[in-house]
Amino acid sequence: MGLQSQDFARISATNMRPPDVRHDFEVAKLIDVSKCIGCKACQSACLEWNNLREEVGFNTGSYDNPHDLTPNSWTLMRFTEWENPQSGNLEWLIRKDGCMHCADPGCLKACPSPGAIVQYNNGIVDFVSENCIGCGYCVKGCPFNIPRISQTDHKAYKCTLCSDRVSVGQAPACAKACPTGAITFGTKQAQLTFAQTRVADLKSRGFQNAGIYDPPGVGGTHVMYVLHHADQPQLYAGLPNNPRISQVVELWKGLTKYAGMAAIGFAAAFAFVHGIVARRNDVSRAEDREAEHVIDEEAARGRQA
Amino acid sequence: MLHELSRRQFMKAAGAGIGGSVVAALGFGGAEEALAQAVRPFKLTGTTETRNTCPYCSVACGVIMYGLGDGSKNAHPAIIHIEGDPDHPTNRGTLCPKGSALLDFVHSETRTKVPQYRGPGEREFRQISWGEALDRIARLMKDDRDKNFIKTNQDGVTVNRWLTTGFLAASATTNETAFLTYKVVRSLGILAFDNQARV
Amino acid sequence: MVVRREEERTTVDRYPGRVRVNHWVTAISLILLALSGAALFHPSLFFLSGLFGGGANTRALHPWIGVVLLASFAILFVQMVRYNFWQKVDTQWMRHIGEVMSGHEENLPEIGKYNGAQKIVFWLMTLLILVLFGTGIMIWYEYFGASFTIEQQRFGHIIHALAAVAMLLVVIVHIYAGFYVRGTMGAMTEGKVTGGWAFRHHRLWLRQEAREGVIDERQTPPRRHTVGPAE
Amino acid sequence: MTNSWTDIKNTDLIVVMGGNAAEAHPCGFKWVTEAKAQRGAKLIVVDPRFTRTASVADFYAPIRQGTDIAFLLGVIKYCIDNDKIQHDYVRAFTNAPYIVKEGFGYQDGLFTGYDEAKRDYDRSSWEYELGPDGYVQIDETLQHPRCVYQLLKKHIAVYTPEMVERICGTPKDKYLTICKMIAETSARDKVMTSMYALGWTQHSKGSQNIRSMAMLQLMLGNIGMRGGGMNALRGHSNIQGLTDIGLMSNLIPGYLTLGTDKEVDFSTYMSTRGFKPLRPNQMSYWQNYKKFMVSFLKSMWGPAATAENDFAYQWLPKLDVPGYDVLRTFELMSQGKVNGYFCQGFNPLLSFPNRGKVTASLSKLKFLVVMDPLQTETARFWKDEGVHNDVKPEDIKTEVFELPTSCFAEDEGSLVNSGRWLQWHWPGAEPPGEAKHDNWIMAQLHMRLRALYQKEGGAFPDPIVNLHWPYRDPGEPEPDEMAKEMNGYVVSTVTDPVDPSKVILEKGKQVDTFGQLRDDGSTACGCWIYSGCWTEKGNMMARRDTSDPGNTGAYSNWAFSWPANRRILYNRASADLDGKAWDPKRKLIEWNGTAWAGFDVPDIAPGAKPQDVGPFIMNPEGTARLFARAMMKDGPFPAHYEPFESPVANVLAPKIRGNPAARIFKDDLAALGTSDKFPYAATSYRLTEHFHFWTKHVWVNAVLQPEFFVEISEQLAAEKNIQKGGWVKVSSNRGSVYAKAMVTKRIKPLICDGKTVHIVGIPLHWGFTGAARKGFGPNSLTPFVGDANIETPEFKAFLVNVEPSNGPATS
Repeated sequence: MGLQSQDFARISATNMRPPDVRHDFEVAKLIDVSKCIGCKACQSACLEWNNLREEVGFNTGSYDNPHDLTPNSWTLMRFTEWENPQSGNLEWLIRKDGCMHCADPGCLKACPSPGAIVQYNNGIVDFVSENCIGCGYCVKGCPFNIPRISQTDHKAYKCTLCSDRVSVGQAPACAKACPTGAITFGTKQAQLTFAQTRVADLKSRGFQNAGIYDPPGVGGTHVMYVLHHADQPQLYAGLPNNPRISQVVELWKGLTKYAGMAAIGFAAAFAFVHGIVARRNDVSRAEDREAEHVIDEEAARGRQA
Repeated sequence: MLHELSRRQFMKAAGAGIGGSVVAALGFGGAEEALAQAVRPFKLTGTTETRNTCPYCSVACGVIMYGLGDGSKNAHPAIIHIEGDPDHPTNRGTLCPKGSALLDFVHSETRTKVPQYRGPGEREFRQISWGEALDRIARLMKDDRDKNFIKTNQDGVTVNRWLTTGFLAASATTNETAFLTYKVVRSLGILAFDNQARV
Repeated sequence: MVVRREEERTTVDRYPGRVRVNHWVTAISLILLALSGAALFHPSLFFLSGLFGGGANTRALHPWIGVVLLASFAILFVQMVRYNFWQKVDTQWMRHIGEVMSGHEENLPEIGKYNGAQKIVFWLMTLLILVLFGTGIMIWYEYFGASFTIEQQRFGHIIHALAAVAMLLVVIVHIYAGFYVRGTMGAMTEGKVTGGWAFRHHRLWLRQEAREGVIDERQTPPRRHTVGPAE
Repeated sequence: MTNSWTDIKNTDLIVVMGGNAAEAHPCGFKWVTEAKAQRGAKLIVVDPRFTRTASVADFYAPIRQGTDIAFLLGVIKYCIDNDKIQHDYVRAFTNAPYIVKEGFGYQDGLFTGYDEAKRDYDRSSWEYELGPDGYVQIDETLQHPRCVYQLLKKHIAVYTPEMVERICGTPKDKYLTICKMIAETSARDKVMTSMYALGWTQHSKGSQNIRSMAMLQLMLGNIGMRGGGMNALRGHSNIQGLTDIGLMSNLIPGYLTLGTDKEVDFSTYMSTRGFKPLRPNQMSYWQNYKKFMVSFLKSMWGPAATAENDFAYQWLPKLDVPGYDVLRTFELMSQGKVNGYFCQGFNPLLSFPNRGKVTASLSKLKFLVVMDPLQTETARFWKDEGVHNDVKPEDIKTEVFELPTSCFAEDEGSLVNSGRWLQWHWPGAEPPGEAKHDNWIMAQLHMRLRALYQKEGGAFPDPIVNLHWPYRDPGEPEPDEMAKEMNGYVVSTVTDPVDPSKVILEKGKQVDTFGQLRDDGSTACGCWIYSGCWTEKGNMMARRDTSDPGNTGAYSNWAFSWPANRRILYNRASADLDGKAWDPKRKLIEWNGTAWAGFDVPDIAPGAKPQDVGPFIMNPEGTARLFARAMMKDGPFPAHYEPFESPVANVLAPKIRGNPAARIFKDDLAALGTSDKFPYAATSYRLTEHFHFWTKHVWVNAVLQPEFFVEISEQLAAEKNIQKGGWVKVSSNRGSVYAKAMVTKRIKPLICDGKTVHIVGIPLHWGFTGAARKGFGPNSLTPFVGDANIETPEFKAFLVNVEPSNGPATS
């Protein structure tokens, strides 16, 4: 895989762990939902930077346009109108949805194609279209329902955290565009520190349960949220409370894989050995002769009938 | 002046160069490497930067337009990307959903590209030359002005107004265009003169 | 007229051409499915996708081969099911399976066209193919990705994987039996077995076939001696 | 804006009312989120809808559209009643102590001097009482019953919290919370900023909406302060510039005004523009009016403008009516009195009220010329687009020209943002196809007309053939040439009267500031307030220095800000009577004993002593006006009037419909609807995904908000059995539209005067050209009536009915 293999922390469907020797800064995007005005500049900037376009859709009585993530729309504002039972106030919770760039990526775990999904040392989880076979396993692996398979080229697509911009030292397009600074980009460490100040500000404004969303179930993420109601993430258009890779997927990609291989190997080996050591199960001359008698006898019976 | 080289732009140009070399160092440069495909090559390296102002609202965010070509004679400039200007004190590089999509405005399929004319009762436009269009318009204007120009009112006061033709100016044009428009329109005595500030 | 007396030997017709064709279509599908499936199942076997022109093609072909398998096996099922109903004698026979594995069949009860083990293989394959096809549909993302919830698909995946392993085990048994019990392969290649083979492994079946009648194809003596219920 | 976008970061309290900053100006709104994050500022949003601005607000309260004056006067009353005003500021910097003439009064919703037939006031009684010295009589104690302060107290007494709730539908407790938060900023070290836009202007009393808040800001001492001020967010990128340069019926660049029929000659014209100070020592800056006017005339007609011909004053048209605003023009057009019309980057078919009337009027034109970079609906008003533009082309005899123009990316020049910054930009490509720059088109038209008049003669050719046209390429003047014209230049050398050898101004040089302009024709200046934008030092608008001494947010070396590169207007008012900053943390300029100095260009003569000279130098009073005198058509004080189409009667003056001084034409009055047939209170607005009718031509934005919809409450939806995302038909007395229904919790029915009022929200971005789905605009429904002072149409408050429908297909 050449020199750059040293820049990978993880590579899909490979037994050899990448050397992971280059110690890069872990980067992170912080989405401060309390600052977000749902203007969709991030969606716009994403489409423009990645030279992607979407079908012009319809209005279905909501502000979510397009209505879901697609192979072209890698990020999406999800709008939720919620009446806070405590304060009685209406809250318009607007969450920018997209790849969370998990430290322990379920998509990568599920992927059967070597090198189709990689994780760089800086934490970015990237799809390598050239190696993608379009099986859709990543969709099952992802705890956030993010990857989308193109019906045109049958490859999986999702936010790259603008790996092309980051590789030349620039912030992702959405983070740069965000008018209110709800999306910021930096090293994960710095972002966490900054997020604390935001949480403090929110608490001072009466959001007692304000907090950071950096779910440990997936080893933390490289896209984090600041939420006014960190105790109820599901309020924000169903953000998982405690996301983790599905047990079923773990089992499928874990035990099953090895046990299955073992069973088959054992069976084959047994047959081989048996074939060598066991007494031949063959027809003897005697049995050939007895067969003739049986045939005559039965044929005769047949005639009398 | 097509574009001016500002401090940041210089840095930026250099930055792109460094960026490029960084990519190579990381090994994302070699196309022969399967995984090199993982990272898309930075698409702005070597483009020409031009500073402009977002034409939409009056926050007037600074934008940088990235143009095809290096300005050499045979390279026809074309805008391939537009992004916020980090130097601009107001937007500091950010852009709203409209500003972020300015590229599609510049290249909109429904931009006007040729002069068109529609005659009385006709169902469709047809293309005409600039010469025809302007001659015809000037003629229509003069005939109407000569016919309906009011030099003095009933009391014999000089009023020099032309009320039968009106002009709506665009509050998205530059001050310079606005002033030129003002001179031309007022010199004709037009009073039905307005712009979006009214609505 | 299925028992033939030939110059050198006596043979019994076991499988007509149409059955053999079906069997081999099924067999080849199974092998291709095993290879392509394995490529997607374990990274170490991903190289097998090379046989199908790369990962993407493997992903695209595998389910279609599955469809072929289902079709051909369905016909095979119709052709064979009537010989595969379980009988008491099969149970007795199964008790002596150890002797079979060690090459002794002297003390086995006389059995018909199929023995217990063969019937078990038949029914297992039927069941597993149905399971594999069902779960296969659930995880056939290109066409059915939208028809099942992600959670359902996750279960589809694991069940498909487990069923596939089971299937491979059955297939290994089946193929090995074919090799180990000498003279068996002929049944699926030329379609006939020797009288001795029939006598040793499926005596009851041999009796039935013989009762149907015997064709004497020997050239000498020249007089034609035909036998049969006609007379 | 009195301040600037970047200055908003200095505030303690942001009140967004009559606007929706987050959606309409997201990048400017950044400075609100900065103020919140950096200094714990609070954000209040008052709006009929829970907008995206409200989604990040600390406090939101609903209000019925068109009742802002009642709300704001109520807040002023609260501040006075609770002694929460900045007393020193009010006493010294406003006209609160000024005594008003005997005979001024207000009763039953009318001020003295109303003429019902004319729908207009005789405003002579709305004036100060002048003393023998010719100056206004004042009472520093504010006790005189006829002083402005007492008159104001009396005028607003009726706006109690209960009355406000009754009129506005704003729950009393929420309202009082807001009053309390606002009142806090009366402290010297607390400021509030007001961010407003078309939510206040697009009413039949728009100007008074804004005055109400301005008065409140003055009472709180927040004008002239960092982080304070009245901040009009404004619409288009250069709407400020086009207003500055006077592309309006009655204007001359720099807010000079055209003469009227009464002003028969230049001296008469100037006599009404004397602007003699009304208090001792005041600057009354308009005393320089003649210098600006003469210099403007010189820039128009150059050598042809001479002292002998009054600098060609007569070549300018004179007004027989207050102005030929668009409503009047389309009224005349509908009567067949207009033959030719130009739309330069303007789409009236969707922008002007009562689309039916607009279509009918355009159909009466002989010719229509549209100059636009995009294919507008207006250029196709004659095209049969089925339900989306239901016309018969064969019946429309108008000749239509569509001239392709360049867009921003291909243009060079300057734009003025709402903070009055003139910013230069450069072109990055050539216009597509045969498209041309507007400059080329306007020059080509002028050259052709000039040639025709020279050849054929005709009606009064002088102003055309003599138009000053000193451009390098007369066929296509370059932006820098016009920029230099607007800045002003010296026509003939000016020497020191005492020592003629000393040259003060050298012929041909650019002036540095409007201070150098002369009224004798020795200087020319296209737009005096822009003086300093392109001096001998070069193009000041192209400056890109990002330094910001004192971190004030002024960025004084970035581009150029009119006037005189001043970043905060009235900044003298940021210091107390002795010239010391009210709030040391917010020092802007201070009196150092001999001169004013600080972070910004002083908005006062550098040597003007703080005790003597008032901070509001453009007013002859030297102070700000709580009492507007005769300068507002509809009253020296704001007063609550219902919209012309309102679900409830005016509880203060039930007989009065709308703003009594607003002009409305006969047919349009007849076309108004009533709440029995059209029970719901509708309002129109922009969405953040779109910009007017431009971005529907932009693929990405069409994706982000693809289709026309209206917003209604869950209650109304239930009442009318309307499904989320289903089709509805919305109709007013003037027309109807089909839209998808956005059923939302963000709009709630209000209780006004005991009656349930349902709000219907109608965004305005759809038409029948472009990438987005075909749709309609609110202007198919809106009434043809404008503000009493500036004729801005009442787009924000009108009546509609809403019914479930099967959509346009079935119509």
